[in-house]
Amino acid sequence: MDFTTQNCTDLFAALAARMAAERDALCALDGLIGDADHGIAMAQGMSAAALAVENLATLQDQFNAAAKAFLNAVGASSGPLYATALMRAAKAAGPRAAMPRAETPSLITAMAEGIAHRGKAAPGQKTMIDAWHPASEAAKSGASWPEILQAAQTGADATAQMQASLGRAATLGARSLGHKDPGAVSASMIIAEFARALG
Amino acid sequence: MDFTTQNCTDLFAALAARMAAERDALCALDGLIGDADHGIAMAQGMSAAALAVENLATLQDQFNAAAKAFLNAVGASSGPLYATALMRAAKAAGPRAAMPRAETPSLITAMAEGIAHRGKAAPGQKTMIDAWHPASEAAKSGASWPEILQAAQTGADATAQMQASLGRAATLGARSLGHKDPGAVSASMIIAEFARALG
Amino acid sequence: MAPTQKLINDGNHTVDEMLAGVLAAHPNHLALAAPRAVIAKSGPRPGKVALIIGGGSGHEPTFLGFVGKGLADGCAVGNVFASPPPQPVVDAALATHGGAGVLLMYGNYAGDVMNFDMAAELLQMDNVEARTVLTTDDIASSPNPAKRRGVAGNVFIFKAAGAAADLMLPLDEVERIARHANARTYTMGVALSACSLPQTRRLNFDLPAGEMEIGMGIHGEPGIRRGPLKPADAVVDEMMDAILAEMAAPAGASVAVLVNSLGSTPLMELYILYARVAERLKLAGLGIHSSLVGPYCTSMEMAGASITVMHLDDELAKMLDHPCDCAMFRVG
Amino acid sequence: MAPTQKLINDGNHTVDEMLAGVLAAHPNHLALAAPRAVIAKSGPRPGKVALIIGGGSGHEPTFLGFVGKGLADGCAVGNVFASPPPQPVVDAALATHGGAGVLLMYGNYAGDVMNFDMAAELLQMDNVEARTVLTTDDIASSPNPAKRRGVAGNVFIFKAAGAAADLMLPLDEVERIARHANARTYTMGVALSACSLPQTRRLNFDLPAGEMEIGMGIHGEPGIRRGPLKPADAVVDEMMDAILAEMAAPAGASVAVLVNSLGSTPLMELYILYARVAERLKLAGLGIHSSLVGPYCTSMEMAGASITVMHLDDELAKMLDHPCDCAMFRVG
Ligand SMILES: Nc1ncnc2c1ncn2[C@@H]1O[C@H](COP(=O)(O)OP(=O)(O)O)[C@@H](O)[C@H]1O
Ligand SMILES: Nc1ncnc2c1ncn2[C@@H]1O[C@H](COP(=O)(O)OP(=O)(O)O)[C@@H](O)[C@H]1O
Ligand SMILES: [Mg+2]
Ligand SMILES: [Mg+2]
Ligand SMILES: [Mg+2]
Ligand SMILES: [Mg+2]
Repeated sequence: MDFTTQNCTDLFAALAARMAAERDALCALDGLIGDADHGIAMAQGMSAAALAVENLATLQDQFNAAAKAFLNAVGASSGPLYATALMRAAKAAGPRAAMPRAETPSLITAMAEGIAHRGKAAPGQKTMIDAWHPASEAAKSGASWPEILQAAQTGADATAQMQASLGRAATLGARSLGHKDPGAVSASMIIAEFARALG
Repeated sequence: MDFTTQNCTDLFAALAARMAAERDALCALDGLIGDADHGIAMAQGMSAAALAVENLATLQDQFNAAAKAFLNAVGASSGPLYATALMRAAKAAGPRAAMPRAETPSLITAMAEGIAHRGKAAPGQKTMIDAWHPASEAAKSGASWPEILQAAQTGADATAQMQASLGRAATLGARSLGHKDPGAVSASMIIAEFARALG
Repeated sequence: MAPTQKLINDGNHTVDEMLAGVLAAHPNHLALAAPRAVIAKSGPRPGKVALIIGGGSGHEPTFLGFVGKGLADGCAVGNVFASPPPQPVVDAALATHGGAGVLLMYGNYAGDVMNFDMAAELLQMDNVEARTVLTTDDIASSPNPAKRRGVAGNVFIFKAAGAAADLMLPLDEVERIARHANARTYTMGVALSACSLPQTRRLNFDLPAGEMEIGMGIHGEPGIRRGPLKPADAVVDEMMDAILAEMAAPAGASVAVLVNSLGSTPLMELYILYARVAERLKLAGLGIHSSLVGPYCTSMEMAGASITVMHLDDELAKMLDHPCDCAMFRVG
Repeated sequence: MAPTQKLINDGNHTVDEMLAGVLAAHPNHLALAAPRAVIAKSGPRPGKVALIIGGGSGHEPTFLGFVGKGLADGCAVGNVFASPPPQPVVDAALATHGGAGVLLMYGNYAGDVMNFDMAAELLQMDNVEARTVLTTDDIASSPNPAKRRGVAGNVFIFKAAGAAADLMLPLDEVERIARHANARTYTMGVALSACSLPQTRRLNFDLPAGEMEIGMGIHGEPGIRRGPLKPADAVVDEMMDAILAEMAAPAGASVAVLVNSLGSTPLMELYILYARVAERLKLAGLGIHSSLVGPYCTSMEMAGASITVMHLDDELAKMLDHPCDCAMFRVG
């Protein structure tokens, strides 16, 4: 069973619902080491993306539309990062109305590369890359969706032990220790929705 | 034993100490129906007055100096009211270094008249007049200091049942019911110090 | 209850320390004529009516921020939420009057009335003609206009009187314009939090979350009633209903608007309120001549806002547009 | 925890409703070129470098209050505490540029860097030369000047760049002056309370009574450390020690000063701080060329203050004194 444009629409609806549900928790996480708005950005971005992907002919168009809608609704750090991620996913999905499920882990790899390209963060700096990068590595190595998700979650959890060297939390120095990076946490939630939809 | 300038200096020291001790409680009372500063005004005013009365030759000079010092330190409503009260007390005490104790209740009458003159309040409007007026009536009728004080306290307590028609609390209408007027409460404290010093 | 958080040194010295900072920050605008008597460096001149304003501290930029050429010549600075005593009023007046009389303007509060009346008597004794105009713009504070408090509308009312004086009009005229400005200025406010005096650092009243005080003054006195905190548009509508009813201006009339922060309500919220105020004025067929949005008359850190509408005529519009250059307020 | 008290309608629409109010209140100063792209009614003209500023909302009057003749030509308005996306930056630039290039200026935050860089790329694709100068005045945010955040010093830095552009200097010169202004501007802040986002109405951090955050930014990010709330003079001394050490200006040099409220800290407290700042500058042998005291760069209702000192030379002094006429800020 392929991953179709309808499945893609459903995926973004699920992402929007998940981010709306997690909004306040993500804001609270961001409040500990950042500016307390990450949940708002993710909820707004995914809600705009979910609207944008409806009734488009190809997966590529859908991911591109999602990228643009997310960016314009959000700005912030998450906007350019997820817009770039989604544009890379669009390229990976290509101009087709469906893609084989077995290929879908490549979307994670593409997204991770987009985020790394845009944000220039390396693993270990306490950013969403710390969830996206291990997930991408797992995807590249042919891991299953549950394994990809596991990699993302382990990566997100590990950010609690990292001292931030990028983004708002960098100023905090050692005070950022003990708190998970909100962007890494939301990344693992997003990857969880991908896993549920595509796995 | 006459009421001497030294007694007068001690009286103002006691007034200053009492107002300092009651400052926050009077502010809290004022906060319920006014602007929460009555204790500050009374403490500042009496502390300035206590400094001003030191080393003066006559009771008249002392009360006049107290009046001026209170007014300049405070302004507010209490400033003109107590300045006028104290100037009337100065007149009643006269240019002498001591006055017979039996005459001292006339100070209360003089002060009450000064306050009524300056503030143009009538009894029942929920102001300090509701303590000063009954105290003055008692003083005029030859009552003892404990009786004068009792009249002031009964008057101050009764303000809880009054609806304010003057001063800041007037705007509150029925919401001023149930709370004592801070100026009436501080008045009964002042009269208590007079009673202790002169009785 | 823990003391409120303030950046102060000693609660008993906040006013004098603030004053030192104001004078240091505005050396081109302000000078001290005597303790607590601030005067304008330019503005006062022979033949000009001197406008002296004043009141308690804690409302900054009201009052001392409005001292300057084209507005007030001097200001008497009281303790926090306390009328100044007569002396600084007298000192400011004597230092600035130009032989054409003095107009004393202040908000209608028992304390201010007594202290300024004493000041006026002292000035008369010095053979300086002193008149008094009280501001009474707070429509929530009494059904009787004469008994109302003066609140944020002061800005417009003082401005009109200051312009009249700067135009070298005689005392009668300055007084007339001041009274006219006051009669046409309508304010209502709401508070979303209490404030605290620097000496006690205790909130001056309890306001449970989810509630607001309606008809709030500028000293943390309770308002006329307490109600649930409503959406901004509903709050504006309640205030504008009352203001428009009082003002009873015919369609086509022109107004000046002030959306004022009582302290900690930020510009974002004020502009949200302003958007609805502008809609309501448009619906009423009224034109907006000019607007002010910001903290103009505050109660230290109180949260809340007030709306002031001044019903203009040509004369008042001219007075508002007249240039002024004050330490904390400029026009033209 | 009860929701914080705000005068808003819907937390998701505060920015757009604020913007509607701002445009309604300042029709002579501001217009909308496109959604979230505010431009100056006068100022932009052929041959002039366009200065486009922007950033998240919630800092008002920063950024959109500084749009006007002599300062910024346009502003991109982000969500609360969130960089605007590239589009409004591009829209504001295209609507105002005069063929002499565009300078984009904003505070150094990861999100702003990414969004404004994308905007600059889009402008280059439209054959509009776009340069970028980041503000990095917050000395508490990193030992490395290039990694510092941009905070209240923006006011001075944007002002200098805006004056250079208004003087019709070429893009190279405007950029040079902007960088020079940034390099000479030093800010440090403290917070006495948290703030809350309109969508969540939850305080963004816990600050126990009696404590303060030192080295606070303008988004409610925690500062560099937490310490006991000290008397105002001690707080100023800690900030001024750091600023003076960084600035290393020789005695006799001249500075501009901004004592800024982060939101709910009232003027009374700011002037108390200012008094000590002025003393410290005098002790250091530095002359005060000009001062600003008030809420210039806020974090909504956060309590706290920042001190900015700009080390002037003749060029920067001239740029600060150059007239500007913005919706919420005027000079000259
Ligand atoms: N350069 C970067 N590369 C990757 N992720 C980043 C980068 N900068 C920030 N982030 C991520 O963005 C998250 C914050 O996003 P958000 O709160 O929406 O934006 P903002 O920081 O603008 O408030 C951080 O938790 C971090 O995971
Ligand atoms: N006209 C008046 N006559 C008598 N007492 C008055 C009058 N107006 C106010 N008061 C008294 O003043 C008290 C308030 O004093 P205070 O708090 O020091 O001044 P303010 O009202 O200026 O803040 C009131 O509680 C009341 O007793
Ligand atoms: Mg954030
Ligand atoms: Mg009081
Ligand atoms: Mg008072
Ligand atoms: Mg943000």
